[in-house]
Amino acid sequence: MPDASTDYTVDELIVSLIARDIRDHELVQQGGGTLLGTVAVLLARRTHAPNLTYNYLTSMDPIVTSVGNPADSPHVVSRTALAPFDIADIVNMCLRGKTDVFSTMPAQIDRYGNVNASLIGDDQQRPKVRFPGGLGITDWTLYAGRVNVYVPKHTRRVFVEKVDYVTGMGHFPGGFAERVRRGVPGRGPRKVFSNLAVMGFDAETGRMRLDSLHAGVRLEDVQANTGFDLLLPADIPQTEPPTVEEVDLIRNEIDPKGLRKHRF
Amino acid sequence: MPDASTDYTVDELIVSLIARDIRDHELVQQGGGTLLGTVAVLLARRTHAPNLTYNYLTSMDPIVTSVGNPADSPHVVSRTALAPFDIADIVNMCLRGKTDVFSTMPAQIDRYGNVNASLIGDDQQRPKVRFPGGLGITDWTLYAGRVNVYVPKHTRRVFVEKVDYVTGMGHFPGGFAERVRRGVPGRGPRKVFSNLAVMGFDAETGRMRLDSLHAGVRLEDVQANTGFDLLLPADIPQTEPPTVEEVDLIRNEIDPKGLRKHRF
Amino acid sequence: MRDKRTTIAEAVQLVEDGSTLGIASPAVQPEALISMAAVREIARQGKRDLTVISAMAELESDLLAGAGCLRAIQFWACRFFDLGTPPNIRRMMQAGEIIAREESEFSFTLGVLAGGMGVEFIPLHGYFNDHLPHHPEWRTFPSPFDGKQLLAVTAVVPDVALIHVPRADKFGNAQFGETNRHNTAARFLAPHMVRAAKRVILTTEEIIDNAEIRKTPEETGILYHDVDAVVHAPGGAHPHGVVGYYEPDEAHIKRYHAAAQDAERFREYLRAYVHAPADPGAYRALVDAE
Amino acid sequence: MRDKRTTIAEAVQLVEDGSTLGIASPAVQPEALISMAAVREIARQGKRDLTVISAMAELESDLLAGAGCLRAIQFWACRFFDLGTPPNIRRMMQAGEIIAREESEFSFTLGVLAGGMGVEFIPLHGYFNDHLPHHPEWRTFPSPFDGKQLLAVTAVVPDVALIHVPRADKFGNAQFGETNRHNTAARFLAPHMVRAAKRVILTTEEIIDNAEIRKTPEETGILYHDVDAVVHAPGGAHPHGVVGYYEPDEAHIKRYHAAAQDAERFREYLRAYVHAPADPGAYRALVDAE
Repeated sequence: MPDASTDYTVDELIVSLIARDIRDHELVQQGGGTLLGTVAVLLARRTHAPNLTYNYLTSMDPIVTSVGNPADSPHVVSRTALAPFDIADIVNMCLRGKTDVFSTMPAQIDRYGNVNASLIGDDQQRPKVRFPGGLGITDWTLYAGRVNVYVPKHTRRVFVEKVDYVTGMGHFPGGFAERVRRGVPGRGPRKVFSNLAVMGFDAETGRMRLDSLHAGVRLEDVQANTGFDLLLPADIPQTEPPTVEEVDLIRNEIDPKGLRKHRF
Repeated sequence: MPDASTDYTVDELIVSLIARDIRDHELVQQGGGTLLGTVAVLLARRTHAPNLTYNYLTSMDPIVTSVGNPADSPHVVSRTALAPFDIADIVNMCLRGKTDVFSTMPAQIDRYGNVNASLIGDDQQRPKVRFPGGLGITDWTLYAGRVNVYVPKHTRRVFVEKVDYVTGMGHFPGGFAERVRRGVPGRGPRKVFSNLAVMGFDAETGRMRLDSLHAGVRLEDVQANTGFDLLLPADIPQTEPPTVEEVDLIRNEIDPKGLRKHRF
Repeated sequence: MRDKRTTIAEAVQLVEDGSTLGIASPAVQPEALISMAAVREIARQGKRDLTVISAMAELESDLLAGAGCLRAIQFWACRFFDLGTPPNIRRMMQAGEIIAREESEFSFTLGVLAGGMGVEFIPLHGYFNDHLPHHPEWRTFPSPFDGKQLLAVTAVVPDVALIHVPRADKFGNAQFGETNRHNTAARFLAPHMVRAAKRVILTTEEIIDNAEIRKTPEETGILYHDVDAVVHAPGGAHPHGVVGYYEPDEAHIKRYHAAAQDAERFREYLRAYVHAPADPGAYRALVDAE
Repeated sequence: MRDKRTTIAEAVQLVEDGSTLGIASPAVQPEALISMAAVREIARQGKRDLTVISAMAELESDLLAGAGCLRAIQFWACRFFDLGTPPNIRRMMQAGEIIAREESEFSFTLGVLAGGMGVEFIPLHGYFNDHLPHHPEWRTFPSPFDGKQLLAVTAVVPDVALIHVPRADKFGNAQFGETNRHNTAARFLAPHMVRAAKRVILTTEEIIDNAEIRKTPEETGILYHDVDAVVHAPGGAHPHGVVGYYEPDEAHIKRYHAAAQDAERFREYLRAYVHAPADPGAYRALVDAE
């Protein structure tokens, strides 16, 4: 067994959790807005998933080993890719079921895993706050194999009873089978990684369920900061920490400038 | 007035008729199977339509001045084109109404201008003769601005009561308006140029009408070789002959090897 | 092919109040095919009630918003580089003054593809989200195969599309140069948006001979028959960059972002950069002198 | 990415009796992306009741017809170079032994586009002709916009697509080389047919390192995730040509055309060129010796 780290930050923990969910040989879709997600992909490739490929903005599987250098910019690394990739390539790859996993950081998420990256407020045409919008979040929650969500600050402003705008579709009341019945190809949200805990979803009801608590976090901390009732398992384990090797790679090789800490 | 030629063959006459129907600045679609059509496009460009453009197989508006030389092959001339053109480019150009005119030589044509390039026989799945098929004839009869048809040998085997297979749609009983009513964008067959006569179509009934007889051809010759009743105008003029200049260009500059005479 | 050269003032007459305006493709720095010259002229002429269709609505849409030209924006993102929602757009949407027709990358792309291909719509399965009520132009219908609900993503057919290119001839045949090679989002969207539109205004860094186009046909991204007006407008992408011609003007972009934070200061910006310069040449002289 | 290299005999096990077979793109001499190596192996293994989907059904479909593998052909043309209808196809269609699913360039292209994009169909307006009754996979339905009749051109989704390329790595990333530049029909159809298919057999002149692919990413036409079997088969397009490797073998094409004129002589051809050579290497040695 690799050594568990005892010296890690929560952003490093979340990178590790996203990375570990990527299996070897999978095809990962990585957006431009979520650098932490990119760090996780690079970590997975350096550890258990050396044969993963990923679509990095405008090219397919460029050779990137770190983030935050001019030499790692999409324009430069695209010259080492398998192929340039345009938006139609991305659409057809995903609609044909080739895209395995995507991660995203929304402004709100509700008990069914619906995510909102569009706006805050009751009136969608006169919102309190207008965000830049969802880009491809809508699409990957519907058409990618699965989606992982991460939340740097677990609060009731993020974990809400009902999102103000469904940018990305979660599960239906009625559970996972309801997606299949309605012809939605993707399996939708799989895990939610916050600074406090890991959450999953219940297959029968589609509702969010607590999976594990991070070290030092109490159940009450999570419940007090969540705007709806989480399903609770009989036993609540502690979240597996990152390994020493993972933390070293993240901190010293992949993201020495700490860009993953944005919004943490 | 330019001098009318008194020394021309029927293929040269038909080239001239197709060419004259092309207006300046029009966009012409030209298939690979009909070299006579290409000769007509090149003639139009050398005479009254210097600003026409044409899609020549896999490139848009290559610089071609003659046919029958290796230097005129589509692969070579495509290097002088405005752009390479693939089948999706052709489809989208035409469906968006940009393609003005096309000419074709079918195996059969009926009174409504339906054309057949597919097969001969009563049973479409067990035909007497299977032809190579229509390629884009179907599409240009539906989506190009208009289509001209030429027939090297005007006989009852070509001009039939009803085509054995509607490869390309003609007019509907009910006339030109019926195409509009059914949402067919193109105006369909405009003229039929045979070795005996020029025919058009009646706007009210969609039926084929005799427009003019070639020099030396009698009405009875046409009627005897047509498998249905042609509408007849009150006066039947003689077909305008090509000019001396046109014949000279066709014969000596554009098609000195006489490739236009295929099937004549 | 006809000579379609004209002035930007003439070209923009093609844009009628109330019409839809297609932005050819998003800026992916340091490259853009965005005709800021046409955008500024539209603002200058005070067009009203426009709907902008822009995959990633950014400075160009924000300028039109702040100038009071817009009724709605159709987009998959509206963001100002890395600085969040564009300031005028944010303020005006939050005041309910501009309609947000947000959609996703896939629906936007399929709509533009349908428009560029000349088909009525493209059917998309399993599309559930809150974009739907904000797109009255879409329809849901049962699949003719299995009866499951499909979304008809209506073909995007802008009344006018705008594009700025490195090189074009007087007929409107245009080549994207280096932009075509790196900006693969532009490579798909720009030609399709241009094809999809009823009318196209093309501004260009250089007007070149048709014979030049024919020397490198494989570089051609837009053909003459899809273009209605050709305007020679060097610097016409500013403050965006055009690869091989000029870099993005980061200082100007910052100045814009600061000015757009409130309506009064933005009126100043418009006076200085949209209304004062008589034409794209005068605008260029102005920003070159800064 | 996984190593997908295998033998042609193994690869062709992916083709089940009764399935549909996509030919990536038509031959436009002197270039082809047609995997004759796979076609010959399919004939050799005696597959039955296949439906070939080939824009311009030519020698490859004719060989499968003559070998008794075919139930139907879906095509926009079936012609043997400049020599009219391919001989076996002509004879067998005239005997009612092979179903002709003729359609047009536009419907075929839109069907392949739909398959490659992953949408159910593309709607086509105003499509009237005699192709319709021969396409039970199509549907007509009222437009959700104006109620006018539309044709749903069903996505082409072959059970297996075949393609022969100049260069590929062991994962299936493939580059078309010169063929991609001149054969613009292939440029569109080939990648879309490959994407559209459920399984893809790729044969290649050369297996190159993945690092070689990454030196010229802009040349890549097919990505590994769309490929199921990679077979090193030099000469695998013969008697078609592959630009930069070999010219079309006109003498062999004439010999084929003569042999296919009657069933008995064609059985001789099959014995000599399909059944006698043990694998693509033996076939190549045979035709090289002629």
